[in-house]
Amino acid sequence: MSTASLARSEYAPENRSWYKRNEIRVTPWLFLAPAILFFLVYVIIPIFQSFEISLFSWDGLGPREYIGTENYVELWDDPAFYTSLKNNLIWLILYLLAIPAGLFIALFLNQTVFGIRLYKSLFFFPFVISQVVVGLVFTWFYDPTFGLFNTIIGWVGLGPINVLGDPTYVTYGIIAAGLWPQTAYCMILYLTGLNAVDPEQIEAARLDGAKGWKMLWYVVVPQLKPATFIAFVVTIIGALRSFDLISVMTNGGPFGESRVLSFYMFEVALSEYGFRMGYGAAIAVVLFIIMLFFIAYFLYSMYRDERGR
Amino acid sequence: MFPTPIQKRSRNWQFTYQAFLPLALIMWLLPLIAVGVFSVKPEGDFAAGEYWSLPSTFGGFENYGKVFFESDMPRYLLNSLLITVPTAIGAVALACMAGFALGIYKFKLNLWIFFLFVAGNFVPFQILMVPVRDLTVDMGLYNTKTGLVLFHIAFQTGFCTLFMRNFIKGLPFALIEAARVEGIAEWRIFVYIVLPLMKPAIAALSVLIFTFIWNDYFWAIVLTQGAESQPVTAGITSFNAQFRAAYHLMSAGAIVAALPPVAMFFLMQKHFIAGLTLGAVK
Amino acid sequence: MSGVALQNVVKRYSDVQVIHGVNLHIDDGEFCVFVGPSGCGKSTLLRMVAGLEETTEGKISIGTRDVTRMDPAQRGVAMVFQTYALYPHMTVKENMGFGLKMNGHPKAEIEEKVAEATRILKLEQYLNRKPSALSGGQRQRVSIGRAIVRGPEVFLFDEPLSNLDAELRVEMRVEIARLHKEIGATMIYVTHDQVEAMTLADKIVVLRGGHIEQVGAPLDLYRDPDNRFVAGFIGSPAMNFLEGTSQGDSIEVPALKSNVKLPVTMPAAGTPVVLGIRPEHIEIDRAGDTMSVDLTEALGGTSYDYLISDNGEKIIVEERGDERSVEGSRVGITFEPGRAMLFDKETEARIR
Amino acid sequence: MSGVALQNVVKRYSDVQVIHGVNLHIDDGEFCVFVGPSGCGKSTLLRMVAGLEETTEGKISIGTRDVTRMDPAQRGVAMVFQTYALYPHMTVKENMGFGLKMNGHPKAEIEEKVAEATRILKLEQYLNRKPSALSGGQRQRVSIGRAIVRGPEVFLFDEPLSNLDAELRVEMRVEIARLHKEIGATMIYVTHDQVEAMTLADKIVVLRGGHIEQVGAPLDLYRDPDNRFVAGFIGSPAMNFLEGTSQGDSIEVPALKSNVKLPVTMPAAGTPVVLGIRPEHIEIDRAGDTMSVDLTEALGGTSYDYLISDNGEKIIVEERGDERSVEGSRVGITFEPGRAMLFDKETEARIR
Amino acid sequence: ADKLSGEMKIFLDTSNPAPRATFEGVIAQFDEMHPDLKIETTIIDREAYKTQIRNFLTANPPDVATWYAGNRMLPYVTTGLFDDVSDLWTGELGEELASTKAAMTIDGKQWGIPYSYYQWGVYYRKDIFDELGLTVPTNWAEEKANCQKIVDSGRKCYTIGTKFLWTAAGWFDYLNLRTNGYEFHMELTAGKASWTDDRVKATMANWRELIDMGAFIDDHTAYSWQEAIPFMVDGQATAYLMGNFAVDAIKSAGLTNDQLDFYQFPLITEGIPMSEEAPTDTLHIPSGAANKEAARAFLKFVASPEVQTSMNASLGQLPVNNKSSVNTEDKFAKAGFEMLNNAYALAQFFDRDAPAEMAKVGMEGFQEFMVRPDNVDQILARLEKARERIYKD
Ligand SMILES: Nc1ncnc2c1ncn2[C@@H]1O[C@H](COP(=O)(O)OP(=O)(O)OP(=O)(O)O)[C@@H](O)[C@H]1O
Ligand SMILES: Nc1ncnc2c1ncn2[C@@H]1O[C@H](COP(=O)(O)OP(=O)(O)OP(=O)(O)O)[C@@H](O)[C@H]1O
Ligand SMILES: [Mg+2]
Ligand SMILES: [Mg+2]
Repeated sequence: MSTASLARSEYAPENRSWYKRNEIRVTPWLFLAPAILFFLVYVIIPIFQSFEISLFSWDGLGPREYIGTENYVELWDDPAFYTSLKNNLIWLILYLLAIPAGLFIALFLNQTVFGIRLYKSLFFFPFVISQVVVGLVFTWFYDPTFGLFNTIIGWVGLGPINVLGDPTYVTYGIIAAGLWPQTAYCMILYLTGLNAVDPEQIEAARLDGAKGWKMLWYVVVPQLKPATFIAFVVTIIGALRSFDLISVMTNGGPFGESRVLSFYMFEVALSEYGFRMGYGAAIAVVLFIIMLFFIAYFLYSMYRDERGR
Repeated sequence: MFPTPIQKRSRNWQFTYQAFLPLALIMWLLPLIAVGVFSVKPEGDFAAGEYWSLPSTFGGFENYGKVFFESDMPRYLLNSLLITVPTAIGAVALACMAGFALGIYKFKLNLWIFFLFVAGNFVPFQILMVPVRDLTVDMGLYNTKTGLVLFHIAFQTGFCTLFMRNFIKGLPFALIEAARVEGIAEWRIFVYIVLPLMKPAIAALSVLIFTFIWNDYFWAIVLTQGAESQPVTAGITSFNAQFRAAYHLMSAGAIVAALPPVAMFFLMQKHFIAGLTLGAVK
Repeated sequence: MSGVALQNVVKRYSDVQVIHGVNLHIDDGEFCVFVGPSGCGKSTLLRMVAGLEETTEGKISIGTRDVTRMDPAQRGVAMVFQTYALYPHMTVKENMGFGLKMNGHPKAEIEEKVAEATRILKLEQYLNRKPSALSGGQRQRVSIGRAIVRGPEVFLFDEPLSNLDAELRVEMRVEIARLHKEIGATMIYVTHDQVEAMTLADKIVVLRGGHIEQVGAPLDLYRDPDNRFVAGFIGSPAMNFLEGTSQGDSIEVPALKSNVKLPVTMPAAGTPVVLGIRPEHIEIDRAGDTMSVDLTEALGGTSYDYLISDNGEKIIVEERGDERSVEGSRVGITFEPGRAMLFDKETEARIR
Repeated sequence: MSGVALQNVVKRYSDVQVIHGVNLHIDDGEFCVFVGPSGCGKSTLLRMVAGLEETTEGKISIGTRDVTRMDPAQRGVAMVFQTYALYPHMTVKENMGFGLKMNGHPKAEIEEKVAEATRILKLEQYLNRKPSALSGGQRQRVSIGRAIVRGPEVFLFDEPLSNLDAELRVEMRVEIARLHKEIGATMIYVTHDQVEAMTLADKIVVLRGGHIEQVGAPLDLYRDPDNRFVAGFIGSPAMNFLEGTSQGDSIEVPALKSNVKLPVTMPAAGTPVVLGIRPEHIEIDRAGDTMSVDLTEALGGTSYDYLISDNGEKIIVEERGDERSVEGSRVGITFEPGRAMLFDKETEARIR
Repeated sequence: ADKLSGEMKIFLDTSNPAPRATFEGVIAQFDEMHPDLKIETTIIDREAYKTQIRNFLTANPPDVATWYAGNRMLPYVTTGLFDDVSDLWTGELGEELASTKAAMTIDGKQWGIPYSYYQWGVYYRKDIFDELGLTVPTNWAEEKANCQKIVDSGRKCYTIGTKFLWTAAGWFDYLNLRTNGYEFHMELTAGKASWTDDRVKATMANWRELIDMGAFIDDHTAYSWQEAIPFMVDGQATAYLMGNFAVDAIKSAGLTNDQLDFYQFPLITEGIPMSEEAPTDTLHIPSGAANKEAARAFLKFVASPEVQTSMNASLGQLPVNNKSSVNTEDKFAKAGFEMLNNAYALAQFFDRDAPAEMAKVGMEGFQEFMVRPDNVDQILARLEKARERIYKD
């Protein structure tokens, strides 16, 4: 036969090592080991440690003193805690504005004109910049004497408003600064989402007589659900992590009115005026419990997806 | 395509749109443009209260010169680099391996371990602050770049593993089976088949992690202090303290601190956006 | 009256012209099928009728109305897409009623029309499901239902069955035929499935490269194609083509090692021609010795013999019943000259 | 000797059993095709032979070796996947040589084997291309090449052609047939394409719900199915089934409004039976008046008449040539009793 | 001197330009004297330093660190993070530094060496006072009358930037010292007096008079103390209640010696002796220091009369060594020196006299009060509650 060189190979089972025999069972654990180790040490165990620490009175140096739930009791009637909690909720709610705003900009930019790619990337710019820089930029933007913000509202006869110094505006001012990069993020998500919108559905809807807002609301937005979901996730996470901006822009002030839980706990646990590790941990636990609702929701929807495959 | 392509609209519409684009962009970037202008204004302009006029002379060289030669900025920048690059490499490497294990193998705890990473990724990281700081202090890594890098690697592993696992899950499983039928050892399947196919994901993730870590501020101030190990985000605040009320220098400093991730974004735009969307949406 | 008329219709994408002046008249209630190779412009033409693509030049009318510049929604057409294009977030019922809702029809009317379409398509039990919970065939039925509900004058189908598997495709094909009979609306249907085209159409339009090659009833195209392209395109397995040369009164066909006389106006001697014979019109002559059997495939009721002539031309013969050639053996072929067709080799035109 | 033997093979996924004790012997060099409806366990069975799924119970041997608990690599099998499963980052050449390289074969040997496979599959000019630069058919050829290079005792194919379009599918089918002839290795092939099964197989295994329904040569299954399922599954269009009752010496068939006598051992009078007749074995009797013509489809050479009997049973008749019934007219049907088959209505078993 | 070798790490919070340069000079000088010693200096932003000191003292201790005297160093003393340097206070140096010894003593031991102190008081635009025909006020009535005239002229009396809170505490300290006297102020900061005491309310009422008058610039919550300087420089405000360290910043922002002058915070309650704020800046040796020998030498060096003289001259502040001399060229230093010499008593500063947590809560309260004076009762109640918790043990 002309196919001599393709002669059948011999398949004699050799004596194989234990590893060889259990290769498929063992390999994943070998590959997982480093990641799990790191993650356990730096993330999972510390979460439980935080719970533990929250039951102690501890300045981070001396001996710990077990005080049970006293930290939580104190938290219960600490006005600064409520201010932070309230601000956290305001953050959560208003930060979500990034989603419609991002969608709006994405719709605006979803065209194929000359140079649109450059426009898209420039619009995305704020997201890449560190929150520290964003904070600085907005601090100057809001500056009551020379800030662009007051200059602009001055043109329409308003102001000046001391945004970051006024307890009624400060949180909103910082959120606006945070919305800037977050909107850019949502915009990118929606731009990719819009790319994935089934053109035939749009056409079907056009035949069905849907136009403009109706088309957007009934046909496009539902199709953007995956993008919306991600936007929601990252926005919620972003809102609860809102530390950098506050730290840079107001340091929690004026008189603590712009604090959120994450900032407050930093202040309590690690600033010169604090070093109450236990109390800080208790705040962190509360923050974690709030987040737990979202985590549960995310995991649940992921679980559904995984099962659905 | 939605909205209707502008090409199908009337001439007037097209013209309005084209004209409105740059306008909208300027409005959008106004705060940033202002900082850019600040950074090239000479000191005198501020003393004279000329905040919003064009620079009377170009003070860029002087301002940026001060940033580079009269402050710790270069050191901070170097620190950032020395923190960011190893973190990106470490986190991506760990995630490639973990993602491979979770994406390819079927075993009982698979989904649970995966969810562990995912959940860890959503945790408000403040809850880790106190214990992680203690741990770092105990290991003698407080105020070292290594301490920061180790933590960042660990924390980013959650997100990276989510990303990589979903990416690998999207690879045709038949490829793995084909290799198994051919008698290729599992680790070789990882090295020779999966890893090459993950190139786009690795690129996307590296770029993403680079910007995340570069822009980190919280952990920088929790785990480090001082110019010997702090990254530029923390550096910029002490830089600002040094030049408080010297807006031209602060602006120049801010721009210097922001530049690397921005440059990264422009160079690697494709990967960057792929990273943002792919990891999550798949 | 809601026939569709296309007059000198042209489509250009910036500088590429893809439809080159098409003239076509489709009668009211007619079932018209567009066929042609991939990229020939079937979809484009259909979408121009729908209003989803702008018409560069020419005029499209539906009934007596010139719709060339109208919005899709105004044209009184409904379209069924290859990918169904159902709205995934709406139930079957909502999907079907969406068009009416958008146009502000009262709720009761929508209910009624949806109920009617549901009845026609036997979708009663799926009304409250989302499309994702339906099989491919059911989805396609819903998408047809959506079209019906709007009560259009013209139905447009773009390869509606090509995403279904073989069995379902047969079933849905019969369904569409029944629907046409029941509703009686004008329908334009794009496909590249032979069987669909042959069985559904009142009129087939064969397109190639943006031009119409031939328009006619299915069996007319099968029996009496105008040119080699149409002859080869219609019929499955495709017609066999053998090279030949006119001898004035007969055709010399090297593959057959003989001359053939056909009842046609013979071209001048020496003209290169092509002889076309359908596989089902050829008989195997087991005593013959002009070609060899390369391969045979028995499918039960039918079998195909793949023959190779001594000058290397390939011929497929369809055999019925249990007869079957032996692979590698030598055979000859015979056919009724009246069933064979002649084409000019150069122009590909039919010689009648 | 490298036939494949399955003894009482069972597959269970946690608590769902999908393969229920299969016994099968495939001879050395035989081409065996698994067919059956979707989800019947074809792929599972194939993957168990490959070692990609664990065997819950029973024994699988290749040649004389018990491979039940072996790793895929040790079994001496090669597999061709529906999706090709080519390594996208390697060239064609690298793809084919990869397995040998990883298992430490010398370079010269790899070169030689790849060259040989290349020759067999005519892939010479694509050797340095990446899979993404190949057409579907070429990719499938490479994936077959990769299997060949390893010189396996058994080739496994899981619907290798179902991602190709109709034309290519025909071409590749012929290619695989040729390959089998040339290499002569044992091959197991999963498909749900009638034509592939009929034309490629030495032996067809019909599966249903994890059980083997019948094993046999293609034409044997067509002509002599063991039960109603196999009879209906093999042959296209599918066999017509008409309800009837045994009268002891003949069968009363209401749809035909007459009794039929078949050359089989008649079941006891009163037993409900099913009469099976293939569409190609029925003649239309235009003078008859037992059923009405619901629809006719003319495909040119063939046409199908969809008849409905007065008691509502559906019958498809394949007509040849130009004859064709008129829709809505009344006709009768005739068939050779020797060609019809009888099945027990209850057990679905063939009554011979 | 002994031969010093090895490395010495110094952490400084002197991030403002003048002090930064001064210290760099002193260190360079010391370095020159000890060629084998490698000195590494880290200068940390003054505000950031306050949060970081804790971290580096435990995790990454330098050999020398700056800090503040009084209660402010208590936590680090009680947790043993500062080294006992009583040995430096024996002998000659101890006598020379005697005036600050009390502020450096806890549990009978000394925990650091002061390097400078400075007065607080009102820095004002002499040219504007002249323009409006005002004279330096000596009592509360004059103060208010002055202020009214300034406000009427379209200016603000005082600039202030309360973003980092402590500037407001300066006002509270002085108002309280002048309204209720040193003893009560000390009781209050030590947690022994109630914040809801009528005396505190009286202090706040006095403060409120100024606030209601519009004496302070608007939007002060948005500025740091440096950012508030331009209001004074461009004449929108006429005075600044500050520590003497501000002089350098004000001058470098454009005011000359002719325009800028200083006066003591005026008398409020008749009969209460005038005590002053005089925060002392100090150097400490962390107990985890690696090179304590060099550190001690450095502390001695800084405290020596010559170094004190030259250093404080360039700082524009007052030397702590009684053998050194005040720079008489510097009218602010001179005025401060005289004022402090005549003072009834010296307070450190609110955030040095009160424990850190109390200071934080208190200063936030002061800032809030300056914005929302109507909330005074609520604020004081909150402070009182904090006092009860913080001083519990
Ligand atoms: N937007 C476009 N820009 C440029 N050319 C286009 C565009 N859309 C389609 N074409 C071209 O127009 C021609 C006709 O396309 P059309 O989709 O109508 O083909 P078709 O007959 O439907 O093919 P198929 O059977 O593959 O669906 C093709 O050659 C295609 O490349
Ligand atoms: N991992 C699994 N867990 C549980 N059941 C499974 C699993 N994989 C397959 N099955 C079930 O086993 C049965 C056989 O599946 P298999 O893929 O072998 O069918 P098949 O005959 O190849 O079908 P198709 O023609 O659609 O490819 C199916 O009913 C399927 O649902
Ligand atoms: Mg098309
Ligand atoms: Mg299968």
